[in-house]
Amino acid sequence: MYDVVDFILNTQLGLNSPDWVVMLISHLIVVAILFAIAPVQVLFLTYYERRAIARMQDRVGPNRVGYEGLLQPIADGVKMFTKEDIVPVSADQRVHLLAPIVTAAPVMYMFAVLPWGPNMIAVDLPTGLLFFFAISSISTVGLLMAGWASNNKFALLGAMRAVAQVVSYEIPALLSLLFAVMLTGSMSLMAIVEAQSGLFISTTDVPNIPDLGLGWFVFTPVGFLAFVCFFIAALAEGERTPFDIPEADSEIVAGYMTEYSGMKFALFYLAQYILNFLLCAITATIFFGGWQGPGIAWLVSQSLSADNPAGNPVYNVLAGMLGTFYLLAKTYAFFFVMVALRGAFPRLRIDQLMNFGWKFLIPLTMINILSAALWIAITRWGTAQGFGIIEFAGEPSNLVRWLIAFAVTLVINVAAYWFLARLNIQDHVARQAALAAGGLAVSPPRSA
Amino acid sequence: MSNDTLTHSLTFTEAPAALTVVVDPTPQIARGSAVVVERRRPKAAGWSLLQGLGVVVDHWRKSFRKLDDTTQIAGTFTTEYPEERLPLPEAYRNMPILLFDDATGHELCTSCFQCQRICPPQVIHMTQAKDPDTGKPVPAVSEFIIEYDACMSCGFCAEVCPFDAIKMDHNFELSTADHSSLTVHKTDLLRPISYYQSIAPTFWAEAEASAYKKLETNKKRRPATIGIAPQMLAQLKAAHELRDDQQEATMPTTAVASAPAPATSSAAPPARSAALAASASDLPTDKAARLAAIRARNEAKAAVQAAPATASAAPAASDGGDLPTDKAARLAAIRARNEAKKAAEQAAAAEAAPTLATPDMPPTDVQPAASEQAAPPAPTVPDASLDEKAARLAAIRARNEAKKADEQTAAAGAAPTLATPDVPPTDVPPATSEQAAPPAPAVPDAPLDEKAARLAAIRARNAAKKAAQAEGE
Amino acid sequence: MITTDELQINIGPQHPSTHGVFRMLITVDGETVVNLEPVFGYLHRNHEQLAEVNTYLQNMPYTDRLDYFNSMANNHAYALAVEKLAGIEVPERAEYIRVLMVELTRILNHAGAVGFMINDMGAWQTPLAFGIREREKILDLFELVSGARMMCNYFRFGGVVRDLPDDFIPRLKKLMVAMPAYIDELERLLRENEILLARSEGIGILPREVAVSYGVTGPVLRGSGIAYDIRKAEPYSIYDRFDFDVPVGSVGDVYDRFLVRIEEMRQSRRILEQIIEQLPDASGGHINPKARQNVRPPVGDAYARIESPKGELGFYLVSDGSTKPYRYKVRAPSFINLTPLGDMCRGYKVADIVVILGSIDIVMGEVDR
Amino acid sequence: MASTSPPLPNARPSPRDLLREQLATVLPHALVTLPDDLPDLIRTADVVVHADALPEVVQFVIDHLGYGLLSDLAAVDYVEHGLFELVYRFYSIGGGGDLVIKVRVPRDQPDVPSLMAILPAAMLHEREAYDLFGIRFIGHPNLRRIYMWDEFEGFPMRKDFPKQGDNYIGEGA
Repeated sequence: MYDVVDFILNTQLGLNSPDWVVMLISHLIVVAILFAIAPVQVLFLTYYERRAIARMQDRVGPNRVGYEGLLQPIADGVKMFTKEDIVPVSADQRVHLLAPIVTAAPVMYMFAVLPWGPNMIAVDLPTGLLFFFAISSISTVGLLMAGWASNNKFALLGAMRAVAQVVSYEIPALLSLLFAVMLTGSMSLMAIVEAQSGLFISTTDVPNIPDLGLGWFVFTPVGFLAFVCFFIAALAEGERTPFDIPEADSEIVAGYMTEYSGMKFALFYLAQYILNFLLCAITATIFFGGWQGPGIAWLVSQSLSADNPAGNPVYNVLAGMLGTFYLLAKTYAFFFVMVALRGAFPRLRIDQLMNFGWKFLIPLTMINILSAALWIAITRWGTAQGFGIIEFAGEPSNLVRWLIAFAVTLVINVAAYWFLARLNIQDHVARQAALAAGGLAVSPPRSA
Repeated sequence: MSNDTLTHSLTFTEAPAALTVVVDPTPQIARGSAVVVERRRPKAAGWSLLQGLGVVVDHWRKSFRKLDDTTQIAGTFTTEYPEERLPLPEAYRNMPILLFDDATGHELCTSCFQCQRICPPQVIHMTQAKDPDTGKPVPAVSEFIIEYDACMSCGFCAEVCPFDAIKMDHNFELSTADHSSLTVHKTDLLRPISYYQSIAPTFWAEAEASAYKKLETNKKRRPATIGIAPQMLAQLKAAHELRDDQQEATMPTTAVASAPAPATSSAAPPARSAALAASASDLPTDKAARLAAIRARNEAKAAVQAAPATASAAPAASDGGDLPTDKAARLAAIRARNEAKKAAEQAAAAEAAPTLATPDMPPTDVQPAASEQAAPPAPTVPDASLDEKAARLAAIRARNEAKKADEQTAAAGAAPTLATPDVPPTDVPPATSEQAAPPAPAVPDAPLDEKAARLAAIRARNAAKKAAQAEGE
Repeated sequence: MITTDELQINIGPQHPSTHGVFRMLITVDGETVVNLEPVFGYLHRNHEQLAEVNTYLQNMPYTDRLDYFNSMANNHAYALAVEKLAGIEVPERAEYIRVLMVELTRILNHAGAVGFMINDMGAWQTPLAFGIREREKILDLFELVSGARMMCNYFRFGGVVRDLPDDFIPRLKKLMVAMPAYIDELERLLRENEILLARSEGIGILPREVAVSYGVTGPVLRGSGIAYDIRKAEPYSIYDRFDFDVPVGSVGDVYDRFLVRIEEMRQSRRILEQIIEQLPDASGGHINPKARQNVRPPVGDAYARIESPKGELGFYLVSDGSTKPYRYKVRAPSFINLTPLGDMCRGYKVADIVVILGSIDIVMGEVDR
Repeated sequence: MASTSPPLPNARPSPRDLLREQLATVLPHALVTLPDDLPDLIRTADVVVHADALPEVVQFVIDHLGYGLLSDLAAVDYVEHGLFELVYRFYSIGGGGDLVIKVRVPRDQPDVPSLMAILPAAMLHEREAYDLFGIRFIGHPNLRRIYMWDEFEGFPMRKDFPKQGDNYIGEGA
């Protein structure tokens, strides 16, 4: 955006504005755009989810308001906003009011570090990844406030569950993302996306392959395992089935949202869907190349930038549009998976969730970090670091190193998955065996 | 025996010895066996989850086609109700209705009280007709009431009826905001046999012979006393006159002339007619509407002539005669509303109170308000058989307008009388000049009190005339 | 050491997963249930008292409203009781039609019960939606024969209201094609599902001896490993003419009850196949006995029971020789199956109790009567 | 896993006769001998036992006859004859017909020992009979109202309970 604003102000209009003016204007534009699209995204997501899940259940879904029900979320929104705001008498009034705000505001900040397209990012923080998760955990405070302030047992139970769950699952989420930081050497999300150019093989690993924007991390064993772990953790963070335990309607009604209505409830809802959207987007960004895709590299090379002053700003816009399209397409694809999960599975119990997180996911991500280190060692390190053994057959190409790394990490990761899954299931099976042996066995029908 | 009995739970150590003594613990399973269900585990961790995901995604994929074939289990099966409807089977039962013969209008019911006796929630009430000459009960029913709101649709009444006079209707769209309208009287229960034949052809074919035979026997036995469906009365009479006077030009004029005037004739049927008995009742309703319109227009004219101060004359639905009934009704209602609005506007200055009549009332229930100036009597609207809702809506709106007018005229001490839909007010106070008249209370069970309503209507009309005359002077 | 306190929570009477207006007063320590006490009566309407002022036939539509999922089964049990009391014979064809209807009822009940249970586990309605879809097809058939989808009021003393319409059997045959596909798909979706296994295996165990001493019946008893099916144990109507198996569980947990219900759907389908085969040969007779509107049974009492989809449904009638029952008692399976609820839930998590309740499969119309 | 069994010949004597026969030898004091001139309505062919002896009889029925499934407990109010009848219905999980044990208690003092110690299945049955008929089950740990609310007065299924009016909203009964 900076480039475009700079081009319009200084080059076209010849205003010779100072740098900070350009920066300010471009940031304001971006912020305005982001704050405009976030709620619209939520509206569309709710519609999208309801239609998709209805189809999975052989139903039609909302199709009455507007063309094919597209205006349904608007109608829902109007309903929400015009509802009476009910605050229980016994509630802590101020905390009750603050809770939805504390929950909803941080998720909006998270947009700041999300790269939408080449050079399209509000703030390209060097610690973007850390910022993203640091900010998202502030929401948790809001949930606890809501549960506590409501003075309702269900709300309190829900809030406790939510906090326990979100805090626990931040660990595997971050651990699974560490590999990307290790591979790219940067926490900037833009850098991570840019590292995923290439064709099934990242150009950072093998520089000389054609750049089709498909060098996604998910195509490596390390990246794939990290993707699976991260997506599961993201489901738990975003309170999606099968981890929608804090708001398990069949058990604790609506969890921490039980005593909320109207606008405040809508804020929780909004926060949750924005969070889900962002989690899907971040999954796409880190594992599926974000805005990377075929055609981006060419458009970027044609566009105007500091390196290429002869470029055409039209290509900047085109690259941005295509990048945004890719990102949104990937995001919605992930959201579809979330919806399908919601359609297919029951939810886990809170203790099972904790078991799963601490006993399965965290060890798995730890092993994955080991794999990531091996990956880096094999693809990049030479004789000086003691990895000359790879080059026993003369000078191996980068591709061969890549293939060796692929095979090694694949073996490690599959073995780790198999081992941990077995360990966890064994516990369950042992109990099962005890049940069967514990005097409860059926006496087969005795013949006369 | 202590509270321990409640908490012993799974540590129930002393299991009752029932399982071990004398009798074999497993039942004799003849022609089959006890199968222990197999508890399976997934082949690989996570595999079953993907399998489950596959099922829903498969359904999602297949749901883009619509399937009506019940052998399939995927694809959208939704019937989008108001537009699409499932065919109702013949046996479908909703609420009971009474049948009458299409040709002669004879009711099949002989008031044998079988249905009243069997009805589990006791919602059927009937009164046996009496011979007007001798006072003896005759096999016909003079009033038949079913409380639809408490009916449980069990269908016993239709099952036990020996004369096939009571049958179960297929119309399930009975929801209404007006609770009292769910106490349904004979007039609204009656449907022609042809209607029942159209919804349940084979059922009627089975019953037809015996039903007609019994009807004929009954007619033969007591020729004069079999009840005639009120819907048919006007038609029969019209047909009779047509036979008498073949030269008479058109049917409508004949009808208007000869149709029993609802307001004055004691034999008049209420203009309400059941929605589905359209085939038989269209004509009378139409006529009644036209008649009402003409009357209303006349009244309005009189009022206008008498009171030029109220500039707005009420051109009643005079041209409604050419339109279908429902349209006319709606038109009339809309006009009434407009009139009311205008009146309301003028009321502030002229202190005139508008009066309104509403769709479901007998057409002549015009109640001019007592005030110094005569307000234009609004056209009355007969029951629109097809578009009742629209008409009612308009009426409600009209009423609201009138209320507004009421508020504006309250200072002047003019009290308009308001009628609610469906309920003809039974008690319209005589108009008194320069004195506030109390608003007429709407009586919920007014339909029972038709006479009073009519009386009130007549009185109201007289009052209006008087007021008009006073204004003229 | 942090001191903790127990928390008392009312689940219900307005709660998404209490299957109606049912209340469970639970005491929890953290998430673990320490005590549970069921509280009934929110839907009580003194059904039995009402029945004493109605004639025998007038009670028939009221039995529809007991377990409103299985009106046909309720009708059957009541008709059997009155027939036993008054000594009324039922023509063979009518018997076949009755069994046909009750087995269809069983399928639709289990389709719903499984769906609701998975819903309580937190699935977002998909298994339930699939179940409802099949249920709708069966309800269409009920509407075809009886005129109503749920409140069928189809059985009469000594027969049924009317014979099957011509297009009933063809439509039933179509349904028979869809049914195994539905059950297979449900199994593919859920049977090995690890989340379902985690949530249901070892949850709410009811050991077989305890199950008997608590008097539970139906799929709950069979899930505990006792092959007690009234259709086999004391065959009524014409159940002795059909080949079918009795599925039993081996552990007695929620998972076993789930599996038993799925298998029972298969077995019901087997019975339906045999009915379709044998129905044309059944001797007709007067299957619609219009004359028996006023049954006047001799003085005495009678108890008749059937294997309703939820368990043993029995009607105990005492006649004083008039047209109205002197005493009318419903032995409601949903109600009695709730007896061990408190013990089954003790020690499990809050999330489990709704699943255990779902696995018992109650309908409040029957529990509270 | 499945095993089949051939159908059994159903040659057992009727449970009712078996019970009467055995009770006569084992617990002769438990059996009630009914007079022959009872009115039709309360004449019964089933085994009637003394209320006090009920737990013993039930224990005997469970242990020695194998009827361990308490299926039903119906209370009947014979208001004209001044007694409540409790109909305990047992089944055997081995199949076959029912075994009925009847207990008759006077209406003015309807006390029956609870079966809770022997059969927890009686829990809800007894609460129901208490709620609707006011029969007191001595020894039931939790004998409270089950359908009616706790403050309710009277027992609605008794024949002499007023069928119209409502004490609670001021319509005199």
